[in-house]
Order: sequence, then structure tokens, then C-alpha cells
Amino acid sequence: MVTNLQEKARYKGSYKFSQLKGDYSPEWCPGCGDFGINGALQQAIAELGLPPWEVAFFTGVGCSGKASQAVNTYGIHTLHGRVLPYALGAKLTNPNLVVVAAGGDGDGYGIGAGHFLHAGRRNVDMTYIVFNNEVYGLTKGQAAPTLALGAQPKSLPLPNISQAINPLAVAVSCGYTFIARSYAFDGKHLKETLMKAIEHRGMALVDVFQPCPTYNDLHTKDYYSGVVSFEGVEYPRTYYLEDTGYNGVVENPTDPAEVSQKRQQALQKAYEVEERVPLGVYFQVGLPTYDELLKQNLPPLREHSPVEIPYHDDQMKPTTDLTSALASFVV
Amino acid sequence: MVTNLQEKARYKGSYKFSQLKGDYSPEWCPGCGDFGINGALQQAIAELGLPPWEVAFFTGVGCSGKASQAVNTYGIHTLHGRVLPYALGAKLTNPNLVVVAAGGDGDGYGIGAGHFLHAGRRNVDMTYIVFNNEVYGLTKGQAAPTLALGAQPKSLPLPNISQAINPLAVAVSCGYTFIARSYAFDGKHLKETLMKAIEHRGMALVDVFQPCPTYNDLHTKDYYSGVVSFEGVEYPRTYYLEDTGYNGVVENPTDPAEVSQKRQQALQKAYEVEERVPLGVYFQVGLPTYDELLKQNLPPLREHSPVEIPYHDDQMKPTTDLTSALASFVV
Amino acid sequence: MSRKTDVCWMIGGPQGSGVDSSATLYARTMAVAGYWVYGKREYHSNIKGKHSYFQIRVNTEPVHSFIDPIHLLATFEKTTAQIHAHELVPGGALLYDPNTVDPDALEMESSVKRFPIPYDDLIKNMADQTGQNMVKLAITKNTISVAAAALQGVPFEAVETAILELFSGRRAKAIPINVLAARQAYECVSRLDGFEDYGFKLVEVSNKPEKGSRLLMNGAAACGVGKLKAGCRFQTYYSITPAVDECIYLEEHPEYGIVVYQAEDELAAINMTNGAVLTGARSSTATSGPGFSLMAEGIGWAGINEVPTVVFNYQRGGPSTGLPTRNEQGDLLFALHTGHGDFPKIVIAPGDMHECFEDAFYSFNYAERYQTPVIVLVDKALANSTQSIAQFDEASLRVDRGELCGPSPDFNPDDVKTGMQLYERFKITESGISPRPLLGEPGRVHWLTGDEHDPLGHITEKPEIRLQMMEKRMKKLDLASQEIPVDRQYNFYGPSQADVTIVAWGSTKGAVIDALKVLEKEHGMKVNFLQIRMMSPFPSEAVLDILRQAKTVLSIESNYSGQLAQLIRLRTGFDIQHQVLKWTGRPISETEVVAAVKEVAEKASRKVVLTCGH
Amino acid sequence: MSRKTDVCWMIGGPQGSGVDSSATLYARTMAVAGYWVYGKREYHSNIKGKHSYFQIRVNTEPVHSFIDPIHLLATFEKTTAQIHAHELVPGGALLYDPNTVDPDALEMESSVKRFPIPYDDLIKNMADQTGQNMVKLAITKNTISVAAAALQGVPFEAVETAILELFSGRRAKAIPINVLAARQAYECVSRLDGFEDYGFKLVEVSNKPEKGSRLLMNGAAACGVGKLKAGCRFQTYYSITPAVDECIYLEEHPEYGIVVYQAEDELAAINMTNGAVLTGARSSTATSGPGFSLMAEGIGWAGINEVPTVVFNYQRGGPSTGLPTRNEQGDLLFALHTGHGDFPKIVIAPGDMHECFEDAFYSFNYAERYQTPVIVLVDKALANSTQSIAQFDEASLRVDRGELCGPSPDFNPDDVKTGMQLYERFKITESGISPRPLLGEPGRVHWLTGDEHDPLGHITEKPEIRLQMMEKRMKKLDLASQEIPVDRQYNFYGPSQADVTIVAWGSTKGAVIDALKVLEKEHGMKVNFLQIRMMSPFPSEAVLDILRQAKTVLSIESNYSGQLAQLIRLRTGFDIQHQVLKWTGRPISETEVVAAVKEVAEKASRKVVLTCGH
Ligand SMILES: Cc1ncc(C[n+]2csc(CCOP(=O)(O)OP(=O)(O)O)c2C)c(N)n1
Ligand SMILES: Cc1ncc(C[n+]2csc(CCOP(=O)(O)OP(=O)(O)O)c2C)c(N)n1
Ligand code: SF4
Ligand code: SF4
Ligand SMILES: [Mg+2]
Ligand SMILES: [Mg+2]
Repeated sequence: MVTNLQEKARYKGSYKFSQLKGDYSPEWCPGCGDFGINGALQQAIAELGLPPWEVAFFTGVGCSGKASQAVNTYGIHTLHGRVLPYALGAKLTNPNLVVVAAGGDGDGYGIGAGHFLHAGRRNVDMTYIVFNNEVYGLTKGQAAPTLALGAQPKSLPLPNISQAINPLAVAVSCGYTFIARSYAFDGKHLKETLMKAIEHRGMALVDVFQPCPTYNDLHTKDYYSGVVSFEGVEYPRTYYLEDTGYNGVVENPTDPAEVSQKRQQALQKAYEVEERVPLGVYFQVGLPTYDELLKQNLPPLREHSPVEIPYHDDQMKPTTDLTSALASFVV
Repeated sequence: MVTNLQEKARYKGSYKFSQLKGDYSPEWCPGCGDFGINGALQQAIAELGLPPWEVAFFTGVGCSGKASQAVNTYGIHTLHGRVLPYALGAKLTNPNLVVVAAGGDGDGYGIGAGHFLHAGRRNVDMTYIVFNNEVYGLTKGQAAPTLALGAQPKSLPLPNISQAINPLAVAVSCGYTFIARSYAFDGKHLKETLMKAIEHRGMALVDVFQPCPTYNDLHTKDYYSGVVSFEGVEYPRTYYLEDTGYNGVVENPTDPAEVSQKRQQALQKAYEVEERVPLGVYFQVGLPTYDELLKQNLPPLREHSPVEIPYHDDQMKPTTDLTSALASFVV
Repeated sequence: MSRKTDVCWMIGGPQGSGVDSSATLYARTMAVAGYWVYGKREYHSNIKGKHSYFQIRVNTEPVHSFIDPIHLLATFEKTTAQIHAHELVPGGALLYDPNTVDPDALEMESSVKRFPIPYDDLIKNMADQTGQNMVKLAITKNTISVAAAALQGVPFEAVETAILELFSGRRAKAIPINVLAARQAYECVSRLDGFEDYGFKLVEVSNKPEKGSRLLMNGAAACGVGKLKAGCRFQTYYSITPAVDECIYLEEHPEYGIVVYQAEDELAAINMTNGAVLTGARSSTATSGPGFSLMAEGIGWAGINEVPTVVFNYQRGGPSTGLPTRNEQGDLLFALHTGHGDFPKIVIAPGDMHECFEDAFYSFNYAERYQTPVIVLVDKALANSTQSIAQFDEASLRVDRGELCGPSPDFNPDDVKTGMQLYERFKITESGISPRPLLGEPGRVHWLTGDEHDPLGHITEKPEIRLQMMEKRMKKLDLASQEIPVDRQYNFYGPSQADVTIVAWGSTKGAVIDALKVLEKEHGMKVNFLQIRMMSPFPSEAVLDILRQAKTVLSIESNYSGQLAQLIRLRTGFDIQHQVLKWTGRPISETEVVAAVKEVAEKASRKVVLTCGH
Repeated sequence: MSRKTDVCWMIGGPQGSGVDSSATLYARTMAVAGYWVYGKREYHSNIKGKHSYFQIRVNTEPVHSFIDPIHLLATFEKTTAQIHAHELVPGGALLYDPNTVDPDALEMESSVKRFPIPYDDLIKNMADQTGQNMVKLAITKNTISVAAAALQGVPFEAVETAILELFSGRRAKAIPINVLAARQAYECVSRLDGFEDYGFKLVEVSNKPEKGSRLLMNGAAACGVGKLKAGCRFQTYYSITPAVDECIYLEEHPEYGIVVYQAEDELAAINMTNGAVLTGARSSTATSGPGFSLMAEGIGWAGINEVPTVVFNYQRGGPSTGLPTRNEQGDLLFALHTGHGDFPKIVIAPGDMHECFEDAFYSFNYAERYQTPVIVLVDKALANSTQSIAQFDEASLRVDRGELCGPSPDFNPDDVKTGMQLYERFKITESGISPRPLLGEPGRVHWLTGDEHDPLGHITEKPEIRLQMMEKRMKKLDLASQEIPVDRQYNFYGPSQADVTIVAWGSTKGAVIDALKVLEKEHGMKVNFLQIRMMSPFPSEAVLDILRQAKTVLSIESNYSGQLAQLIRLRTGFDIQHQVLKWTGRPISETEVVAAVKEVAEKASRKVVLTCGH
């Protein structure tokens, strides 16, 4: 996959991921998967050698939302459910930024569902990480839209009577060009997945299973690191898609047959979470990004990004020539 | 499929659909597909013999939104993008109503995308009709989220640079239990599809292709009623899924294999819109509805619907006994 | 040493460590012993680890607020001792864990009595006695802290009864171990040095309230109870602090058949409520600042469609996400003007538990009678504070459903046409109120729309209809103003002539009520108090009358800009010259009110900024 | 018969039938002929079929409003004639299609001159001459209507020039047929009975403005031009009437590189704008009532994070969906109080095209200088009305980006640590303003959060920081109040001493300005006018000064509740005794202002309700 990230990788090896760990403590509960995700993200950024000040890390509101406060890049803790609009606004005006958005499953698939869906349509070059813990952590464990029908984690007084959405299938259905899943405490896999997502040119979703020991006693660390018995044989709960020969990457994006086949394969795989849990890249396709398409429509963007186009001189006199703007009004 | 609609079908044959056509003129443009959809809905209601006053017809805001104003049932023209919450609120408090929601593709898949997605999770027993014309009609033809990447209907100054979502695939991914597609000017098929949707117990989506002659010159009436040439043979543009042996109905909802197979089939079919356009029921499964599940959790609902539970006497004295509500506070 | 009538206990600790249960038990113990209590809860927007505390004032008379000084600080770790020890009055008591806290290192009055509690020993003891696991037993530290009741001269029976009452149902199996823990601690404290001459033991209550005659609860629950009494059948919410407490309370009472629906966002919450109300089911939604900001459009739809929707906004520290778990009265002006365009809103703000219950009950009456949205402004301090109160007065309540037209009398089930008859939902009437049909009623077919409409509910842009419809809707507020009893619009406390007149609203009421007594008794000041309950329609004339007669008017509010003072100026032209404001997110105490009134009286300060509380 | 200096032309017809293009052509024709014009557009929320009309006032002097009586009504179907004929002045002219309209059946002044236009014959003629299809030619009916210019004594050259100018680029191929249509009609009218003695021919303009010295445009475009001049690089919107007009205008100018992003809803629109602003790109969003109601939360986030976001709210008839295509000034109080909690907002309201341009330009300066959201309130009448105006004054404009700290001077690309240095984005300063870094700048790493925060932008719930941060943010409004030039806060027109002082805002300005002249000249009344442009921070002292000196104060607003009058009372205590209000969704005319002022002066009416216009 072609990436514009190479030129950004100026600081490979020049700092350690631990330098990205700030003084601010997000005060997550002991054993919370959020620690794992934040750590992996710091590692991914450091390993990619990105200049931290060119990374803009946006988060929603929730336990997960505090992640942006605890990483020493530009960190923007936005509003509940609105992380994607913020991230998109920044990326579209300054494409030079590496934009990473993250938030809870309530944040992203619940109140933010509309933006989640529409971000797929735009294919802006950025990464979106969802902390999938099946609950609303920060408000004390209500059902998130990822919680299965009938499930009753310890925080719920009564069983959940709503179905879960399938976020990966939704992502496929609305145009995400990179769709992956990982697990908060599989540090290596998560870090690598995040690196791939950041390197991907286009809108990338990484859904991360995240144990919430305080409220979710169904899908715990033990659950994910446990085994499944199938016809007498024991298998680890999670496995890597790549290990099974699965290849989610579209080799030739202009071949509709391949795109369609890889898409259907992803949709099928997205539903295989009942027993064993596949991790990895479900789908990836290289399509023109929104930023690129914008240039076709707006000539000045071919030379400057929006934030760079000049509009005043040293004396702060505005330099924009209004002739063409006013042409049709002059009498 | 079991339905509770039989008992409602008290007025079969006792009125004509034309009696449902009110005095209010929605003032759609000549040739607009909205006429077809509204007519088919009136026919479906009349043919099912529903008492019109027990039908609550909710719509969003747009050209399509005016539909509820032009049918002589209870008609509620809600807010742009919010038709589903309104409809759900009414159905959950008075399950005796036959609730039909409708709106534009901008309304439902655009600004209303979050509700669209979450309505799938709840499986409330109601019908949702989307007028899919690929544009924002009432605000003069901007791109709706159903408009394909690169498309440029006559209302757009520049080609669309966002991808389209696949509404049927999204619906599958978030739990709709009835998913169908029809066409505004295929009156018979549309009427029958709407009848099936209304009869279905659970959340039903009917996505209807709707020509907008004023702004959408890509997918016109001529387009849909036209033919496709394939290897020298001409086929009508639209065809019925059922005619090809396709069966979207899950026969045994408790059989995960069948559910999964029918779901994948629907997901696959949802993407076959490029050349020929399949109409019909893509997917249907009978699952407990939200209204039913609520009864498990709330004992009084087993006897009364929420709106019926009494709470005052003839003298308007409140009759609710607060003993159990206050029990834990009494000292 | 003479016993006291008014003392204040505090417990603190990391969030999630059981501070709340400890306080609940302590409060109940005191109530069981016949005292009146008021408890204030402070916590971070965090699940585990950050510092939280609970402060409980105990009094021999009914009490409505807290005071700043504390007499007894119960701690079981270091942070609490470090943060709060300085708040202890001279001669107060510090309970601490000698393993983690060195009292000499604390900033506090030297006369504070030190009571080391050997938590680990006590727990080890219990483990030995019961054979239970020490780690599991650690949670009983909270019960141990409660045993400080001994220091206040409260008999152990009260603690035991409180435990029995609290651990009911599923939790009953925890009774023995908690009783054991409490007893050990009680005895341990009683044996400690300084126990006897600890100076803040409580006077025994002489006219002990009858058992069962009172309630010990918070404002969120009081609102919930009021909704149940009103027959509310549908409550939507999207989890948010502090509104979620009311919703959880309602969820815990499935026996009333109220559907509590966790919506996907607040847009769904408000609009589902609007939809539900149309069927005739009394329905409401509850939210806080950020969620309330998302409801503006939906409230407007209810306004133009004359839909009786009830919205509870539990105010917290703003703007934006702000201080999610802290107190503020910062949404008043926003609530009054929420939604674009002009439409009638009824906005009320209860000031205590009884008013929470009443206003929750009456909000549905107002909504249905005036067919317009009602916004109830609660604040976090009211929602989360615990108070012992007299039982609610249910006898005087009456349901008012407003004008309902009912199904058409001409309806004949055999004649479909009679069911299909149209109905003028928005008929122009003298009062502005048009009899309301419900979805599903035969012979009442009509339309609703967010657009301007004619009497049938059909969209119209005709200027002459527009003219009438706006007037029709808006004049319902005049009617409400006339009909709603005056004491539900405002309350007046204290002498009719006074040196200072306080104006306040919401949770601050309690502190002012209590301060009036202190100001009179201890400072010889004549102060009276105008509490505003109804913000829209505003009781302009009455308020102006009162303020015009007042010598010195002083407003007290928990917000930066003096929003009630602004509202008063907007509605009456009266410009309040002295404003007492607090915006640290911490509620206002009796202590602060007393001091502020004195400051204004003595120095004529234009603005007094309160800052007490951690 | 003496020629006139001021006449009013109207055209009407079903929506989608070309009424707008006809009016555009007519207005340009008149401008080309040297006149000054003001055009008002009325249409339904509908795509095709419903009645719409356009009214154009032509004057030999600059004109800023419309008048109610019309002198010439151009129709090509029945409805328009039926609805509007009665508005014709005695001796006015009706152009009609004799095939569809029977003038005898119309309610109108008997002295109105009737000019039957044989549309079908004219079109048939053209078809014969050009060989083109008659159905396609039907659209030229609109061009034909314009030819009524003949009646007003305007030379055909003006029509022809206007056609040439309008049909440029892709549309140039339509020139010949339109010129032909116009010429035929012009000649046809000139030959009709009554042509010669039609009494409302126009005086020729003596001091004809130089060609190219003026602009003929509407307020939405003027705002768009102002944004381009300001260097706005990112504009989000979600289509809505009437805000969408500004967005379409900007989309049509890709040459400026402004990204115009059609978001999925208004929540995305406002929050994307907030995100974009962080990079330093000047960004804004535009919406109307329902969309604005959805932006409250996002605006609050900008407030607490001191983000210079610019929001244009194009007011239309509310509440709710209301009257989507009609005028209202109903969002003032909502805009001032939008969003829960207290945070500083700058709210301005331009009153004419030049102010639209200016305010659009300066809104970005204000936003960046005071680092807080700016809300610009336009109204539909201003947005959609066409006016001939002098060219914009660009020379005096200066960009003010406020305090930007820029990248760290210590940054050394070879030393990653220098890039990672932290920066106190929310440093507490005297003025409340902290120098602002932009995302991506090395050595300026900091955080933003909707929660209360410390100088670095880390969440805090510490009371002492909260205390300061609220003050820091809020006091920026005081600074704005001091710094922003007075004439951008309010304008004062007319004699300093007057019998009546009018207070108004927004689009109503034009009608008042024009009415002042009429009141003086025709009624001998001394009237002056205070126009408020800046609603927050409010110029309280200046306004109170002016109003205190006034004899009779009268406010004129296009809303039900007199929102500006309320604001004035809120901010100054001054209670305006006479209110002129209009809430039919139709803008206020010069005619109405004149009549209302006279009524108040003569009868001291407390409330005058205006209702003119269809
Ligand atoms: C508009 C709005 N509504 C509600 C809230 C309250 N709230 C804060 S966090 C949260 C949900 C958190 O759940 P999730 O997004 O899954 O994150 P998690 O805590 O599980 O990481 C909610 C509802 C809010 N901040 N804003
Ligand atoms: C909150 C809000 N934003 C914007 C609008 C303006 N608006 C009215 S209809 C419409 C879109 C209509 O498109 P669609 O939903 O596809 O319906 P159609 O007209 O195509 O039937 C919009 C954006 C509105 N009414 N409310
Ligand atoms: S509540 Fe759950 S998600 Fe939140 S910090 Fe604790 S463990 Fe993590
Ligand atoms: S604009 Fe399109 S959708 Fe709207 S009424 Fe006209 S044809 Fe129908
Ligand atoms: Mg979560
Ligand atoms: Mg559409």
C-alpha cells in the first residue's frame, strides 16, 4: 500500500515510546484494557518514528476518551460521540498532520454512530480506534451497542434486550478502506495493527476488544486469553487471520471482482466471533482519498493545503483578490 | 411469519384506498416517485383492512416527509432525521398502533444514520420506508449518502467525491429483521412489499428507489423501466428476487447456520445493484420483538400496555401506591 | 462536657472503595437514632481511584444543608487525612489508620483528637473469627468507619438496625460480617484514649420522630418517586451524570411498569419522548448539560406541536463537559431560551426534596394542561445530597390531564367513515388550549408537523394563520401564570420586614433556610428569603413587589454570571445590587451563606465570590 | 404626466417556473439603466408548484427596503393575478395573459391599467422565427415579463445589456432567443392601449452611477464574499434554507481553494469546524434555526477550549421547522444563551449588505483575537433580498489573527525533545487571552478538553483552578467590548434630538433608514434610529445613554416576543414602552415602519402588530 508516511518517519529510533507517556494519569481501574491500547499506540507512533507534534490524537468522551490526555502528542479530548468530526476537520485543513481518533464503543457506535457511518463514505486518510468493552464504562456500565442480546454483565440489573451491531460489517457497508480488529492485551499484534492502520492511506478502523474488569465480567482478560474446546481439542480463544491464510488486502483495487470477493469475505468473517475470535486485517483496499479528490475540484489545493493558502501580507492587509468572486454582481 | 395484525384487519374491504387520500396536496413535482410510494402505502393499508385511526404514519423532513400530511391516517411530520425515535416512542407506549415511519435517504441514512442503525438493534414491531432518490430533494438536489462516488446528477456543480453507503448491508449488520427493496413506480410490487413489511413482526426496512425528475437525471423513471444488455440479450433493469429462486426468509430462526447463511446471502445480494437491480425481500427472520422482551422485564406490561396502566381514580386522585418505591428510604 | 445539637462527620477515600456505602450506613444510623441528617457527596468524573468524600451533618432538628467545619473525620487511607484534616474544628476527631497516616505530619488544629483505628488488626480478627478471606473483608473498612458513631454517643443498636435495614434481600447474607465489623470498631473506639472527653457528642433527640415517619433519600430519587406517582410510563435517557441516578432508580422499580429506555443519544431520547407523549402515555426524559444541549431542537418540536413533554435537566458544572460530577446552576438562561424561535416553555426549579417530588408530579400536570414542554431544572447538589425528611404529602395531589377530547362520540365501529373523521387538533380557542386527541382514537384523525400549521395540523405558510397560531401558543403561558398556585411559583420565608432579603433558587434553598436561623440567633440579623421556583412563566409582579419593599437585596447562586439575577432584571427591570456567586462546582454551605450575608450587610459588597470546599 | 422617482414592480408564479430569473433580469435591467433597486423574494418550502413572488423597488436614489404598494404587476398565470392585483396602486399596471386571466374578475382598484400580453402568440411568433420548439420556449415568458420595463420608460438597450451580462459562459447560447423574446414583448407593450398615459414611468437618473461602480447582490452572497476576503478556508454545512445559499455561493468559487464540506448533519458541521480551526485554518459553518439548535453543544466546546469558531445562523421563521423559507428574527435570545453553562460568546447581527460583508470579515478577527466562538445572526430577509449597493470598501480591512505563539523558537529538528516540549495553552493572563499554538507546531504540545482544565489543558476538578479559568474566559468579553470600534457595536442615524427614537436590528435596518426620510419629508416628524449590531458583549452604557435621552422609544422587530427589547432590558434595565412586532414571516416594509411610527406617535400604542405581505 502506498503511503505518504515515509517522509514523516523522520524520527525512527530517535525517541522511545515511553517518552510519549505524559505526566497525566488517566486513572483507569487496575486491569483495564485501556492501558494496553494506549501503550500500543505510543509504541506504534514511536516505532513509526513520527514527530509527536505532528500527530493529533483526538478522543471522544468516556474512560477511553481520557487516552488523549495521557499521550504526549497534541491531544484533543472532544465531545461524547463527536471525535470523528473533530479529527476530520483537522485532517482536511492540515493534511500534513497524522490524525488518530479514538473512543469508546458507546462513543463511536452509540451516540456517534452517524459519524462512524459517514466517515466511511469520505475515505479521509486517518485512523480510528474503537475501545470495544461492550459497556459504557465512565457512566457505570450500561449496555454499549456491542453488547449481545440477552447478555447481562454484572453492571446490568436486567438482561440486555437490544441486539448488538456488528461494527466490522457496518464498516464494510459504508466504505471504510481498512478494517481490522485486535485485542488490548495482545500488545504486539495491536501495535502492529495500529502501525498498519496509520500507514494505510484512507479511512482505517481498528476495533479493539478491551476488557473492563470493573463492569464487564463476561468478556474478561481471562476470557480472551483462554481457550475454546472444539471436538475435544483446545484452541486459544483468539487467533490471527493471517495465520489461517486469510488475506483481506485487495491487490488490485480496480478489479471489481476482487473487491467484491474480498468484501464478501470480510463480511462473512465479521460474523465469526461466537467461539473463536479472529484478529487481524479483515479488509483493505487502496482507493483515492478524500483529500486527493478535493484537489481535483479545488485547484489551489494542488499547491497548498487549506491552512497554507496565504490571505494577507506582512501588514496584515488581506490579499485575496475579489474580482472573480464579485464578477457576477458588478453593475 | 406470525403476526398480530390479523386482529387488526377488521376493515378489509370496507373502504377504498382512495379514501385515505386527503385534501392536502404535498405538491410534489410532476413525475416524482413520491406519488407512487404514497399511493402504494395507501393501498397496502386499505388492502390489509387496517382501521386508519390505528395507523400512525410518521415521516421525516424532506419532499418525502410531506407524505404523512397527505394520508388520512394519524400523520406526524417530525424533524429532519428523527422520524425513527418518534415512531419508536409511540409504538413502545401504545403497541396497539400500527406504526409506519418514512423519510428521505438524506433524512434516514444521512442525518438520521445513528437512529437508523440503532433501530435495527431494538427490533421494535414497525415498518420503516426510505425514499431513495440519491439526493436531498427539498433543499435542491445535494448529494444524499446513497449517491455513488463520482456521480454528478444535474443538481451538482461538481462530481460527488464521497462514496455511497449500502443501506441494505448496513441494515443487515445492525439487526433489522426484515429487509426489502422496491421501486416507486412498480405499484403492485411496492404495495405487496409494504404489506409484507407491515405484517412482519419486528423492525422492517423497505428501501424504495424513487425517481426525482427534478434533480436526479441519472436514475430516472426511464432508467428503472429500461433494459440492460448482457451478452447481447436484453433484460429489464429491475427483476424480482423471488423469481430467481432467491429466498430471503429464515425458516428456522433458532438455527444459527440458516440465519448465518441467509444473512450472508443478503449481504451478497445487497451489492448487486450495478447492472440489474433486484427487488424483493432480501432477508427476514422472526425474532422476539422489543415489545415482547420488555414484558419479561416489566411485569405490569403483561397485562396492560404502558399507556393503559391506570394511575388515577375518577376524582383524579393518583392511585399509585408508593410503598415499594419508598421502601428503601423509610426510616 | 455539654453535648451538641449539630455536628458534622466526614468520610473520604478513593472512588470505588465504598465511601458511599459507608456514608449511607452512617446517615441511616443517625436517622435510626432519631436525628435529622443532611449529606453532601463529592466525587470525580472517574471510576476508580480519585479522591471522593461524603460529609454528613447531624442535627437534633430538621436540617437542610451542610456546614463547612467538620467535627469528625473518618479516614482509612492517607489522602483523605491530608486533604481534609485542616477542616476539623478545634477539639474535633480524626479517625485514621496508624499504618498509613502519621497525624503529626498533617496540617490540622492541634487540639484535634486522634483516634488510631487498627483496621488491619480488626480485619484480621474478623478473618480469624469467621474464617473468611482477609482481602474480601477489606470492604468492611467502611463499616468500621461508621462505628465512629460511638464517639458521637449514639448507641450501637442504631448501627445494628441500620445495617439490618440496608442489607436486605440479596445482600442479607452480608449482615453478620458487617455487624461484627461495626461492633468491633464501636468497641475499639470506645476504648481509645480521649474517647470520654471528645467534645462533640450529640444530645439525645427529645421528640424523636416516629419510626417510619421519615424518608432518608436524595433529590434524584425524590424526582423519580414523583414521576411514579404522576403515572409516568415512559422515561428515556442517555446515561449521563448526574441525571442517570434518577433513571437507575426508576429501572430498579420494574413493578410500576415504567419503560425506562436507554436511547442511543439524547436526540433520540427527547424525540422518542415526544413520540410517546402523543399516545397519551405520560413520558419524560432526564439529562444533564451536554445532553440537554442536544435536545433544543426536539423541545422546539414539542412547543410548536403543543406536545406535553417533560424534560428533567440535572445541572452540573459547565460549560461543555465541564465538571461532570460537580454542582452548578448554570443552565437557567439556556433552558429558558432553548430552541430557535419563540415558543412557550414552562421552566421550574425545585429547591428541596419535597419540591423535587412535587414538581416531578406537577410537571406532568402542567405539561398536559398547557400542552407545552416543561423543563425541570434540578442541580447536582440537590440530586446527590441525602436528607432526612418528613414523608411526602400524597393526599393533596390531583392528576390534571388537561383537556382531552377523547374518541369521537359519533364513532360507530361498523362505519369506518366515523372513525376516519378529521379533527381540529389546533383549533383556535380563547384560552389558547385546544382539546387534545391521542393517537389511535377513532374519529380524531389529524396531523402534526414542525412546520407552522392550520387547525387540522396541515402545513401552512399563510400569514393570517401564522399570526393566530403564534398567539394561541404563546398565550398559554399567561394562563399558566394565573392558574398555577402562587406557592409553586415562589416561596417567601422569614419576617416580612427585614434588613436583608435573599433571593435564591434550587439546592441553595436549604443553606439559606438554615442560615436564616443562624443569622437571627447568632448575629441578631433580620433576614428574609425569596425562593423562586417558577422561572417561566415568571412571577414578575410578585417578585418586583417583594424586591421593591426590600432594604438590601442579595442574590445567591451557584454560577458565574448570576443567571437568576439576570432573569429578574429581564422580567422586572430590578437590578440586584449584591450578588453572592460560587462557581467552583462545590455547593454552597450554611456557613458560607451566613458569612456572605454578613459581608454584604457590613461592607455592602457588590460581589461576593464563594470558594469553600474541596 | 410627471415621471416618478420610486416605483415597485412585482412578478409572481409557481415555484420552479422562473420567477427568480425574471426578477434577476429585471433588477439588472434597472441597475444598468442607472437606477437603484431593492428586491424582496418570497417563496414556499416546496420545489415546484406553489406560489412565489419577487418584488422590486426601483428608485433614482439608493434604496434599502421595499414598500407595500405595487405599481406594476407582471403575471403569466392566474394565481398571481388573483393574489396580488389588489396590492396595485390606483393607476398601476397589470400585465396578464388574456388566455388565463379575466381582469374583471379580480379584486383591484378600478383605475388599474390592464395590459394583456399575448404570451402564446409571442412564443408562437418566436417559434416561427427561430424554428425552435414552443414548449422549450415557454421559459422565455419570464423574459417577456421583464419587458414591462418599457412601461417604466426604460430604454430597451438596458434590457439587452442586462441579458448579455446575465447569460454568460455556458448560458450564452440562450442570449439570442431571450433578446428576441424581450424585444417582442417590449414592442408589444409599447403598442398597447394605455401605454402612453401609464402614470408610473421613471424619471431618468441624473447622476447615473458609473458603470461597474456598484454591486447587485443579496446578503447571503455578501457574507460569502466577506468570508473569502477573510481567508476562510473551510466551511462546513448541512443543507438548510436559507443558509445554503451562502454555501452554494462559496462552492461556486473553487478558485479560492475554500473547502466547502457538506457534512452528514449539523453536529458534524459544528464539530468539524472546531477541529479545523485548531490547525489555524480560518473556518466557519452556516446554518439556520433547526441546524443551529443542534450546534449548542459544539459551540460550548469551542467556548471552554477558547477555539475561534465562526457560526453563521441565517434566521428563518421558527419555532421548529416553522416557516422554513420566511423571515424572522427569532433566534436572538437563543443564540445569546446557547449551550449549557457560562462561556463567552460574541454575537453580532449585520443590518445591510455592507455590514454582511464586514461582519463576515471581522467575525474571524474577533474569533481569533478573543479566542472564542462568534455567532453571526443574519435573517432571511437580508440573506435573500437583492440590492444595488456601492462596491465594498476593501482598503480599510486588516486581518487580526490574535495572539499566535508560533512554533517554539527552541525547536531544533535534530533534537526530538525540543519538538516535544509542552506548552501552556491556557496560561492565566491579565487579559484572559493566552497566546495560541496550532496543531502541528513543534515545541507547543498541549491538550484540549471539554472538561475544565489546567493551563496545559489537562482535566482538572480543582476548585482553585476552576475559579481562575472561568474568570479568564469570561473576561475576554470585557476586552472585546473595549476594543471593538463603537460603530461596529451600534449605529445611530438621524438627528440627535428627535420626537421618536427607533431601535431595531438586522434586515429591518433598511426599512427604518428609508422610513426616516419619509417621516421627515412627508410627515414632518423628527425621528432617529439606533441600530444594534453587537448583541454580545452588549454596548449597555451607550445604549442606555441614548435611550435615556430619547423622548419616545419604539422598537421594531420581526419576532413575536420583542427579543431585542428583552435584551435591552436585561442589559440596561431600560423598558421599551412601544413595540412594533411582526411574526407572519414576511419582512417589514418602509410603508409599515412609517405607519407604525405614526401610530405610536399619535396613539401611544404599546404594541403594534404588523401583518402586511402575502
Ligand atoms: C452528550 C453526552 N451525553 C452523555 C454523556 C455522558 N457520558 C460520558 S462517557 C459516556 C459513555 C462512555 O462509554 P464508552 O463511549 O463506551 O466509553 P468507555 O467509558 O466504555 O471507554 C457517557 C454516556 C456525555 N459526556 N455527553
Ligand atoms: C436539522 C435540519 N437540518 C436541515 C434541514 C433542511 N432540510 C430539509 S429537507 C432536507 C433534506 C431532504 O433530503 P431527503 O431527506 O433525502 O428527502 P427528499 O427531499 O429527497 O425526499 C434538509 C437537509 C432541516 N429541516 N433540519
Ligand atoms: S470502568 Fe472499565 S473501561 Fe473504565 S477505567 Fe474502569 S475498567 Fe477501564
Ligand atoms: S424535488 Fe425531486 S423528490 Fe422533491 S418533489 Fe420534486 S421530484 Fe420529488
Ligand atoms: Mg465502552
Ligand atoms: Mg432524498
